[in-house]
Amino acid sequence: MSLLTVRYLIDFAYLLAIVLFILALRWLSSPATARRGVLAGEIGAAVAVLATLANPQIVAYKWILVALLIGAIVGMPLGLVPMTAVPQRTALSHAFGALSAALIGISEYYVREPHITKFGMAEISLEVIIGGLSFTGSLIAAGKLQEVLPQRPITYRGQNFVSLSVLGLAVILALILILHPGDAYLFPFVVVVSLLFGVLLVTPIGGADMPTVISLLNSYVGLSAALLGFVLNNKVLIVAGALDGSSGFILSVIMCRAMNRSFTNVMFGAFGQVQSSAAAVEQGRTVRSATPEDAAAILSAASSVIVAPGYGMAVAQAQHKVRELFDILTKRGVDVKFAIHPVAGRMPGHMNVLLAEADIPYDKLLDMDAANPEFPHADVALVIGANDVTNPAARTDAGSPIYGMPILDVDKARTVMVIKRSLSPGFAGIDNPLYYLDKTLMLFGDAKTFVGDIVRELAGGSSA
Amino acid sequence: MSLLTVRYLIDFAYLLAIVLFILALRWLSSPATARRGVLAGEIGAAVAVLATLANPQIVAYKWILVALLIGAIVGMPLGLVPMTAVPQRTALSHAFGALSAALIGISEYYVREPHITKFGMAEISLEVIIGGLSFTGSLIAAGKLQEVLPQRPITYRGQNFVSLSVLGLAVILALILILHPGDAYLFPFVVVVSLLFGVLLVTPIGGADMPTVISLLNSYVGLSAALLGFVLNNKVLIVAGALDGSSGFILSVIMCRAMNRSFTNVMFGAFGQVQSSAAAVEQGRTVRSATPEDAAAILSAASSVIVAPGYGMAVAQAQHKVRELFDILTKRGVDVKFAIHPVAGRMPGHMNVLLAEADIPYDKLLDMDAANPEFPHADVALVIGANDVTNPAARTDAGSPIYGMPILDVDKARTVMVIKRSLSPGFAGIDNPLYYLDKTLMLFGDAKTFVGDIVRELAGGSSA
Amino acid sequence: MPSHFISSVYVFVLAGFIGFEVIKHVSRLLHTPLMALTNALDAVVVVAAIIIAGRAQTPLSTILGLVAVAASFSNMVGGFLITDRMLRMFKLSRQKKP
Amino acid sequence: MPSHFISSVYVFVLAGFIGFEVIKHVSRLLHTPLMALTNALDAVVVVAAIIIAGRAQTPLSTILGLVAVAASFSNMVGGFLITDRMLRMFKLSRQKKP
Ligand SMILES: NC(=O)c1ccc[n+]([C@@H]2O[C@H](COP(=O)([O-])OP(=O)(O)OC[C@H]3O[C@@H](n4cnc5c(N)ncnc54)[C@H](OP(=O)(O)O)[C@@H]3O)[C@@H](O)[C@H]2O)c1
Ligand SMILES: NC(=O)c1ccc[n+]([C@@H]2O[C@H](COP(=O)([O-])OP(=O)(O)OC[C@H]3O[C@@H](n4cnc5c(N)ncnc54)[C@H](OP(=O)(O)O)[C@@H]3O)[C@@H](O)[C@H]2O)c1
Repeated sequence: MSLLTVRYLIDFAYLLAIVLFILALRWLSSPATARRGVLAGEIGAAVAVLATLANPQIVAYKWILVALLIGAIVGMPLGLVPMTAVPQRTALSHAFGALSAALIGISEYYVREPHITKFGMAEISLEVIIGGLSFTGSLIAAGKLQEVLPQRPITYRGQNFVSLSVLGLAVILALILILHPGDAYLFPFVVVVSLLFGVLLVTPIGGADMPTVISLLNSYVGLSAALLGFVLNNKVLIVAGALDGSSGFILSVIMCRAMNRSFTNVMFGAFGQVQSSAAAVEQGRTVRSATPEDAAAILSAASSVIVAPGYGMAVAQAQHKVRELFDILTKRGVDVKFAIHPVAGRMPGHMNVLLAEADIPYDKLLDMDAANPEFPHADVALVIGANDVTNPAARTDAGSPIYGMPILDVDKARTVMVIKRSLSPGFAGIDNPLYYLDKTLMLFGDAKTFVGDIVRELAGGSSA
Repeated sequence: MSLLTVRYLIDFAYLLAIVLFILALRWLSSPATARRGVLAGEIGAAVAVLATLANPQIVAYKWILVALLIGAIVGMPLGLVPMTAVPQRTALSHAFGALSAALIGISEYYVREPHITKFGMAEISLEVIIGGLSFTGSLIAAGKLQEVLPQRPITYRGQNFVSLSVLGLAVILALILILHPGDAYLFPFVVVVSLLFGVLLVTPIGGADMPTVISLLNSYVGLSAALLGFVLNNKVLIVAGALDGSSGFILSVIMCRAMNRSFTNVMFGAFGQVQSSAAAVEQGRTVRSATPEDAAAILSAASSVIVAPGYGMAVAQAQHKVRELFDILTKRGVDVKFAIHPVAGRMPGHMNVLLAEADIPYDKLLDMDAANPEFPHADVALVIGANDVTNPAARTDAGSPIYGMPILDVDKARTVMVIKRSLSPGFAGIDNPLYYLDKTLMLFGDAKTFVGDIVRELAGGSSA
Repeated sequence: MPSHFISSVYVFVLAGFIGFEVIKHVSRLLHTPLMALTNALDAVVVVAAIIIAGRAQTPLSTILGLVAVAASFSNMVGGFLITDRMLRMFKLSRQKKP
Repeated sequence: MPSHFISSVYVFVLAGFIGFEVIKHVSRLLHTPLMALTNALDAVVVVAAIIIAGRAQTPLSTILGLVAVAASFSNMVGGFLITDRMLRMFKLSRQKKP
């Protein structure tokens, strides 16, 4: 086969991979076809990798196979983490993706230098800056989510100024390089400064804001892959990068909308975003609390129950106990459904994955728009470790930081029961008037323990 | 400006045009944004044309301006035809599009010949064959729809064989040319034979099947534009052609599904598709007929009416009278809605355009899936010139040619009234058991006259 | 195979995907305007016709090119015109009597 | 500007449109698997890493390339694995007890 024929075959293999990647995402449109989508993605990736190995430019196969093997060995455990560790796993894999994109850009620079064109230098600098900042930014995000780093936002005076100056420095260095591609000694500084900027960008942001940050980093990583495709004239990188980039972008827009926070605010790194400390709980208001026995009695008397899970369920890893509760109530003829707020938990779709893990059928999971009309007909709304996403202040209190955020209408149900450990606020740091309603019963305790107690009670003290 | 810069600017202008074209189609997703879509398309087209005029290859401006002027003069009246002439106008404009694509391919051939590569020859031949057959095919379709040509399918023995032989001949000639691009004398034969094939392809097909044929021709015209983009390395042609091609393809799939006919059947030209002649109307069955006075009485006693319009309303141009009926009934507090079957009439969306023309608000138009659950609650289903799309035989009679076609459930309404001129069948040529139901009243007459009579009756004999 | 062929194939395949996704979500109400609009967009072959005619390479190519310019430009003008006319007719109940 | 730049831009823009159209229609239920899957797809940068490492042009480029191969391939393996694990968990009521 002539070299040209091989090149054409590789190009067509890449096209096939692209088509399979697009189909993979299309098939995620419903859980019924989603696994087929993964298969399509896998085949596409295999086609792309095999076609690349056929590239006649490649001479050093042995080490590549070793590197692939190491990648597989590292990747396996990262594919087998428990569901509760998915947020930090995602951040970590963004870091790997960004690292790889940045390293390729760096090595391409040193291969071409000093015969690099201005245009090529511009592409590579942009690619390396975005790759570099995404790498360190994702590492910091992973550290915060894994609670290796402090979760609270770390802020100081003049922070915006410092961060922006660092970014400016990276850009200026890159511009000098573009004008004088010979000044190779500047290139390491571009790399280091963009790494530094990634740290400065993410450190000030609170741990609970990490999901939005991760999605944005996702879209940066996609962008850097696409830029790499421009540098190397490789269309499969451009397409995969564009798909990844738009996915991250859309998810962050969805999150921002669901939190009613401005997108530009997050887009520009949510600089200096300071967590408002817990609002003073108004005095003189009382809450009614209840025991697992009371809760069990109310639940078994209900004919329809809607469960509104939140971050607390994830933290407590209560999903399996919730499944037991679902089973026992369903067996008694109670209609049990789940209402999933788009930003419940700490990443998009968080609750869905946890509940699916616990074997709760997905047709019982309603998204917010489907669930809200159901609450007025429900006997009990059972809130498990959710707070902000059920806060009626979002509807009425124009002064509240979450004013305008769409919420789950749990307060429309006949009775509301809330499982959490205390009256302390959630992510947004604000008081929740829901707890002081006459129809609300507070069930104080850890979500896993409390749900377990209810289940034991319902089973007549005999089970678990 | 250097030539290279001009080329880049033109390329970016084309990219802008492409983006605007895509947005134009996206905004057709709802009537509220659709006009913005047209504007985007217009701007995109203007950008593409202006950018092309800036192409330094162009030397003969004067004649181009004359040709553009002629195009505008011809195009204006074609943009101003009455809504009832839209099907034939569409076919005619496909003919123009195909003509233009074929002519460009032909002229490119003569410019390049004899130094044409095999690959270029293959692209051009394919382009010219598809363009040529679409040109004559669309002309025949337009002729049938305008009733210049006989509408009934014209068939003869061995027709499939003859048509396929002609196509085969065109392909063989093209193959010879590809292998020996010097044999220029063969090229005119390729052109003529593909024109002939277009005639043979469409002539045998009945007039009522034209909408599907037009949609398919639409997708062929798109394909030939895209091929032209390959020949001339022009990406805006490739994208516009691909968009047009997929649109035609999807519409024909939708029509085929809604008629429960196989797609391959149409895809391969519906060769020899013979119209089954009117089935013998079973003897001994009786129908009840009624006068405009009876109909007016029944309608004014109803509290909800669903109108099911069909091809007969279009033929009779009854839509304005139907609007008067809608107005007068609505004023009397009757809830009037319209149920639109996807293949009612003679082109996709035909009924919607006619009713919109008559100023009926589009939120009163329900598509089949939305309308069918409503029929059981309706007092009156008023069928106006529709036949096949209301035929209950499609549900029950496995022997019927339309068995399995989804229909409007007009027979679920309390009373059914059908306006048509006789008991004769519709497009599919089969008897309609709906007319013999006890709950059905036949209102024999021309749709426009009969609806007008009902309106006059309802207005107390004083109006119109 | 010319060097631009493969990138043309990429563009064609991607545009085809976009076509399918976008057209699938066009409102059923608007299928007739859709046919008219795609017609008008497809008339962008006028661009190729202008180049062919404008290069003035041979009398034949110029004449064929000019006919193609007129034919496709008439589609462009007529197509946008009729699409807009149709769409202007679609009104909501509350817009009906202003 | 290299000659392939403009066609790369076309591909990027079209792929971006496809991304938006397709992602918009991903089921809300599956947003976490979506993040994992796009991660795995994006790991196709391994292709570029293999070329960089495999050309063996300088020791530096080879070493950086090899690290990139390992980093991105671990994403590919881990990403597909976890996506499939997650999706296997999603079951309908009637599938629950087979
Ligand atoms: N999902 C996303 O993609 C995303 C992205 C960005 C931001 N956010 C933000 O995250 C928040 C999500 O709302 P949310 O209602 O799910 O969570 P939340 O408002 O943060 O509230 C979680 C509640 O769970 C309780 N909790 C913690 N540990 C618990 C345990 N072991 N057992 C029982 N309860 C426990 C806490 O109360 P106690 O301390 O009293 O127990 C806390 O009030 C929103 O403000 C949203 O804007 C989400
Ligand atoms: N829309 C599309 O895109 C498309 C595409 C391909 C095929 N088709 C086919 O077209 C058919 C459409 O169904 P359809 O129910 O709309 O039409 P139809 O089944 O063809 O019936 C039309 C009826 O209108 C009556 N009619 C004709 N002129 C009339 C007048 N002046 N006043 C009153 N009534 C008049 C005729 O009965 P009288 O002679 O007794 O008056 C006829 O039975 C389907 O079979 C469909 O498969 C449609």
